Amino acid sequence: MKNISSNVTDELQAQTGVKVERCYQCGKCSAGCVLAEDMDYPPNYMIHLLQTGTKENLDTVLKSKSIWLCLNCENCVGRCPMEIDIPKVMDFMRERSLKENKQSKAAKDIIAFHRSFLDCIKFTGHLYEIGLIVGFKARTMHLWQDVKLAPKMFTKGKLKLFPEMVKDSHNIKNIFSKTKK
Amino acid sequence: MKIGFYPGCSLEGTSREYNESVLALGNALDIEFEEIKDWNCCGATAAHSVNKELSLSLPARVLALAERQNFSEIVVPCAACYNRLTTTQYELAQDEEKKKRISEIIEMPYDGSVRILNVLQMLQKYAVDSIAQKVTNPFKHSVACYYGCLLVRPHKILQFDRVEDPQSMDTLMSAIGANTLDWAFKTECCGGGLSVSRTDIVSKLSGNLLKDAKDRGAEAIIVACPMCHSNLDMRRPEINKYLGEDIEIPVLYITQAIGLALGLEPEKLGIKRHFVNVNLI
Amino acid sequence: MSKIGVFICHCGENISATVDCQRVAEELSKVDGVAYSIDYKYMCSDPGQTLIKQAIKEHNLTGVVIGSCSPRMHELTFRKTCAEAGLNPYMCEIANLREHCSWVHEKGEATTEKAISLVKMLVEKVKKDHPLTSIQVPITKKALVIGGGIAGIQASLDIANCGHQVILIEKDPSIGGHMSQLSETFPTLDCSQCILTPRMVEVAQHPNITLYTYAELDSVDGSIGNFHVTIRLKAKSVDPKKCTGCGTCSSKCPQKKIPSEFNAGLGTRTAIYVPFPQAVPNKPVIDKEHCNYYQKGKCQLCKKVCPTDAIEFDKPDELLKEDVGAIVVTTGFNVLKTDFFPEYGYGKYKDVITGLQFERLASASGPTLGEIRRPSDGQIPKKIVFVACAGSRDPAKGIPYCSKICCMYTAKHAMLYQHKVHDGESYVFYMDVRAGGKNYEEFVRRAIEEDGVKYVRGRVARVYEKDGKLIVKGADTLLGGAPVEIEADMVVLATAGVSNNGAEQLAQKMHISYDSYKFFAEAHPKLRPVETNTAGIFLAGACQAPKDIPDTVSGASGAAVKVAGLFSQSMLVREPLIAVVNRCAPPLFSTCVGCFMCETACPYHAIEHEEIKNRNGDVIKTVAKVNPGLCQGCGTCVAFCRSKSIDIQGYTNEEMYAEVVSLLNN
Amino acid sequence: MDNNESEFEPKIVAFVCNWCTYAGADLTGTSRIKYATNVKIVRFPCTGRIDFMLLLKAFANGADGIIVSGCHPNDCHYTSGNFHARRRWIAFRHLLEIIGVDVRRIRFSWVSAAEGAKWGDLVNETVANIRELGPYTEYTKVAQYVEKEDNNE
Ligand SMILES: Cc1cc2nc3c(=O)[nH]c(=O)nc-3n(C[C@H](O)[C@H](O)[C@H](O)COP(=O)(O)OP(=O)(O)OC[C@H]3O[C@@H](n4cnc5c(N)ncnc54)[C@H](O)[C@@H]3O)c2cc1C
Ligand SMILES: Cc1cc2nc3c(=O)[nH]c(=O)nc-3n(C[C@H](O)[C@H](O)[C@H](O)COP(=O)(O)OP(=O)(O)OC[C@H]3O[C@@H](n4cnc5c(N)ncnc54)[C@H](O)[C@@H]3O)c2cc1C
Ligand code: SF4
Ligand code: SF4
Ligand code: SF4
Ligand code: SF4
Ligand code: SF4
Ligand code: SF4
Ligand code: SF4
Ligand code: SF4
Repeated sequence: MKNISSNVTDELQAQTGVKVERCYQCGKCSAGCVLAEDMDYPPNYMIHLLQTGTKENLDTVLKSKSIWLCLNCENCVGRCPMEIDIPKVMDFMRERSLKENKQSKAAKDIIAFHRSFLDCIKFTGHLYEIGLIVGFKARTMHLWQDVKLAPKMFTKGKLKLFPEMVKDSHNIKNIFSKTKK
Repeated sequence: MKIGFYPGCSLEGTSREYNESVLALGNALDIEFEEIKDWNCCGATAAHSVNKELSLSLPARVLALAERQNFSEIVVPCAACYNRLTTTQYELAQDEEKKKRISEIIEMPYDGSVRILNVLQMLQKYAVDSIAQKVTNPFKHSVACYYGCLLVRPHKILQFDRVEDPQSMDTLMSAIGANTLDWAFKTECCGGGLSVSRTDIVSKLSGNLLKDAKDRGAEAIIVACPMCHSNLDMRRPEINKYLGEDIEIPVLYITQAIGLALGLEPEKLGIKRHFVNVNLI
Repeated sequence: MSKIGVFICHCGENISATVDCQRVAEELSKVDGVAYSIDYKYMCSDPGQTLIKQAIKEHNLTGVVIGSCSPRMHELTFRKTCAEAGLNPYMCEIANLREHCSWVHEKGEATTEKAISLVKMLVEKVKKDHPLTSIQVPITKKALVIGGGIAGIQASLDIANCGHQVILIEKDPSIGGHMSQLSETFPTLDCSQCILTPRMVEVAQHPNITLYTYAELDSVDGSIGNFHVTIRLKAKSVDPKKCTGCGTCSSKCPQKKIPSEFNAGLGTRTAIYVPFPQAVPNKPVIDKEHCNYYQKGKCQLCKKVCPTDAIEFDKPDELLKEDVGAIVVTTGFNVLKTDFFPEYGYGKYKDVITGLQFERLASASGPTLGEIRRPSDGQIPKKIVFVACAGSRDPAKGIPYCSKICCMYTAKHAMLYQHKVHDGESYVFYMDVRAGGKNYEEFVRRAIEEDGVKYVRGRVARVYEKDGKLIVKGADTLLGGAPVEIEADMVVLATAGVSNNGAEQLAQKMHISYDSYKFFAEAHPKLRPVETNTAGIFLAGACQAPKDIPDTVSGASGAAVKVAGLFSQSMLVREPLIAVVNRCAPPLFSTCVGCFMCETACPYHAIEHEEIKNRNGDVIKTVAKVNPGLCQGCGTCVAFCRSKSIDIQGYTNEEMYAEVVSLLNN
Repeated sequence: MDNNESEFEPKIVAFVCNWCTYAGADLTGTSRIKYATNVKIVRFPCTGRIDFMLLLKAFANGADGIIVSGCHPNDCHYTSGNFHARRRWIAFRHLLEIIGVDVRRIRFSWVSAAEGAKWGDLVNETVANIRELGPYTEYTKVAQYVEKEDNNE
């Protein structure tokens, strides 16, 4: 077993304040996580992978579905005796996974959705559902998904044809460019 | 008395009826709202899923704008926005460095002094004592109050209600005559932001909670979050398919339920905009 | 003028191999005030000691310095030698030439030089030394034991059997503590009542024990050997001398729905009550908070029916003053209630119970006569889940420690359940099984292997009720964290053992220390486990930390021996190396300015206030005074006193300066 | 050590508590671990007893360095004496700076009764460090301060 450039857990701690060593593997997080069954590795398992400190296991985490499925519902950290902020770890690992281009194939749609969402905000400053859906479809090629929803939403007045725009769009674009990694 | 108002994106689109009912109720209770000028999206789940700094900057801009308008208090009806804004405020309060950096990114001074209220807190603060007297049509139904995850967690940051088995919505609903049920999924997640990308998961999670509410005799589910609402309402066909049964329990925003009890026009509360027919009136 | 004798020991060759002992003695003889200086092969041998004694007598020595091994080895020996020759033993100092010199340096000039300066240093010190006499404190040979659980019972009996008087006070109406509530006890499964009740009776009948139940400590002052305590005897409203314990009153009392503390809330009792059938004393008290007469001024039914007219409503609490020589604190512990746990329903579900409640269900004297029946509907649970570490090992809940007893009692509970409900299924959710103890691991294995208890390694995240079942959501971490859901009929939480309410106030009253969890702190965790930092106050049992019965009882006997040891002396003799506040002639009386910095610094609360009065009795000045019974001689106060008014005998400023100056000017 | 004639032999006084460090130094002896002869031990009941005027007196009388050592935190024989010593040290540091004593000349340490080897190392390290700092020459300044304080009494 090779050691992780142990600076990944150090970095995790520096950026999120989460010290994975504190987890004593009680499993309470997984016991309460609504998605544990759908994940490839339940939350306590993810933390344990990081605790081992090996490069292989870090990669397993970065390539996992789990990091993309996690809903940040905070059930786990809310009950964790050691107050391990798993959602923060998930955020960190998602960011890292994209950076290293290791994201799970199974998470393609989820990532596409996040990207479309952010694009949408970047250009309008607001969420614009039609833009979001169009973007999402273009990215995933799920062209027919939710087609039935749209007309009904429209008649219920839930879809706008034109996006609201933040007036200071310059400001929003700057925020995006300054936070871009 | 004027309170700052941050509708957030959902209230402009998918959850127009939430916006309508908050405003209508505010009107009936003499709460005056003023919208934050030129607000932007809080970034929701997407931003913090993929970019930490962005996820702090977007809410910080909103808070900075509120400060610019001298609001001491703002109401944020959307639970997701409320959670993002409060978390951002908390995180920046913990870390001067970060605060400086974010202020630089958003190109605005940011202090972090605005008090952020969700709708339940607003009602608790301004209406809970007087509401019972104003009721004209008691809401005589058995309801399951559904808080979802974003209103109560993380408790350390939000400091709102009890984490498990919260009570604030139940208290308000009891005040307008409802029979609030003790059920098991008050704060379990509905599937949140996976609505579009993993509809299967949303169907399952929302389905499980809907089923529990039904089993315990709920006639309506009361929510205070647009995401919960759209998952439970708009995704009903998928949910019912997952459950293999047809559940037709309507989902109401707390502001709609209270509005109805106070005798406001259903029309004005946006009741018609729901996918699942509200058959209680 | 000082006449100092210097004695340099060779220790065979231990010292002389590297230090030129003869030269040391020679050099020292030249020092001012040294009247006699000699080296010798073995100073501690009989001839060596005789040599010292003779020199003291012949040369009228006023002080002695011995250059030898560490004072930790022979200081006492040589002090005794001096005393035998008529020299005050505290006029004898030891220079450490062996451990701090000959053994740690090579042979050579520098080593001998160092030896010379070490001896010179102590010569300068001994010149400043004052004769001291050891402190003698009289001892009141009577002990106070606070808390009548098994710890207090054992300690009382042990002390009483040594022939000393004991006062045992218990805040509840009966002694017995938690052990009286237990069904059967691990690791032997013998019946708790059966082994405890005889001892309770023995306490009540022992001629050397005075038992006060319904009594609490009001205040303490004084110090080891001579504590003055005030005990509050809470009004029982029943005259124990007249009462025969017939029970008529309780059977007639209209207040019948009060949750019984003894049954951990699972049964009820009346307002006039005896907590349990084997109670000692077996006479009722009236619980004023629930009594109709005390609350509403009407009823007195009990008084009407009592055949001996024992009810006395209007008697106030009494305060009793006693002098005791030692105190043993055995106030035990408590367990968290189920309402402490949000994730398990905030105490909302009737069939989620604590381990202590399970003890009552399993006990033949309990509300179900020993049948395991669930509280909600009296059904026998067919599936039962035990949750270990409930609240313990949970920093987020403020209890990071392990409660130590729950692994064992959970195994016991599961085992008892399987013995009583043959077709039942039991699950234990655990994180680790801590079964360190004689026959403990074997006991747990028996539960698993022979009684079929299923152990699942994981913590339970949530319990909720649905359709009369309790849905328990756990995970199996040995399967990677796979979620496990059990539909149980009853859930038993092994809730954390915590300190008693009011433990902090009690500790403050007695000036004993407590840890951050408000358990009382021992003087040393390993070597003084039943002593506190306050001399004369001892500890035993679960008031120190959650403990099982074997540990509790051995601690109690240990504390009893400490008390008996203290009482075996006619006078308490203590080393005089303690602090004193100076005194001088009027009008100053003392340079002490009464700032009491020393008082805040002293870890032993040994500083008292002394009022200096003039002839008319007016207070002219308040100064510090050291209680010699409490002072341990640490010297912390000395460093704190800005006016240099407090000093420590044997380590005075003058003595220490003399040492330092001498060391550096050689 | 080279027996370099011109090598500076610092005078170092060690203020140690009776229960831990004194016993630890005894153990160094019993284990026959060798160390430099420069350090001489003065025994105190507890580091809490050590009044910092004593340290100043030591400097005033020509000490080149000082060691203060007692029980580890939480092991103090008198529960909290060593904490008090630590706390006072903070205030004392400022005083040292004012009267011009290089704080590196004072070495604080914890040596338990079981740490014989640690005591040996501590002595050797301190001797080496003080040797590097050179002789302490400004003691008249400290002496003046000490005298002033003594007269204030
Ligand atoms: C559920 C459960 C099961 C257990 N099973 C076992 C087992 O099978 N085997 C085993 O070895 N151990 C078992 N134990 C542990 C056992 O109960 C304890 O070891 C034992 O009770 C400790 O005795 P104690 O006297 O120190 O404290 P306690 O039993 O708590 O007694 C303390 C006494 O002091 C009194 N008191 C408290 N404060 C004051 C005050 N201020 N003034 C006067 N009186 C006061 C109390 O009223 C009480 O009577 C179990 C514990 C629990 C909770
Ligand atoms: C590796 C290890 C690490 C440990 N670490 C710790 C620790 O960190 N903290 C802690 O609290 N505890 C620790 N312990 C436990 C600790 O050593 C014991 O608790 C302690 O030594 C027990 O003391 P004792 O006097 O009962 O027995 P022992 O230390 O075994 O002493 C018994 C004595 O009796 C003598 N003896 C035996 N038979 C006879 C006979 N027939 N006649 C005359 N004399 C006899 C023996 O020679 C011996 O001197 C550790 C133990 C081990 C093995
Ligand atoms: S609940 Fe916390 S401590 Fe337990 S396994 Fe999960 S992260 Fe680790
Ligand atoms: S935050 Fe993520 S890991 Fe934690 S319980 Fe929710 S979904 Fe599971
Ligand atoms: S007094 Fe100490 S140094 Fe001298 S012979 Fe005895 S043991 Fe050795
Ligand atoms: S009726 Fe009287 S004698 Fe009988 S138990 Fe009650 S108080 Fe005692
Ligand atoms: S007076 Fe009180 S104790 Fe007596 S019978 Fe009435 S309620 Fe019971
Ligand atoms: S004794 Fe066992 S159950 Fe109790 S806290 Fe310790 S590990 Fe947990
Ligand atoms: S002895 Fe010193 S510290 Fe104590 S009160 Fe007197 S002057 Fe103050
Ligand atoms: S020497 Fe220690 S115990 Fe004695 S009075 Fe001073 S500080 Fe207190």
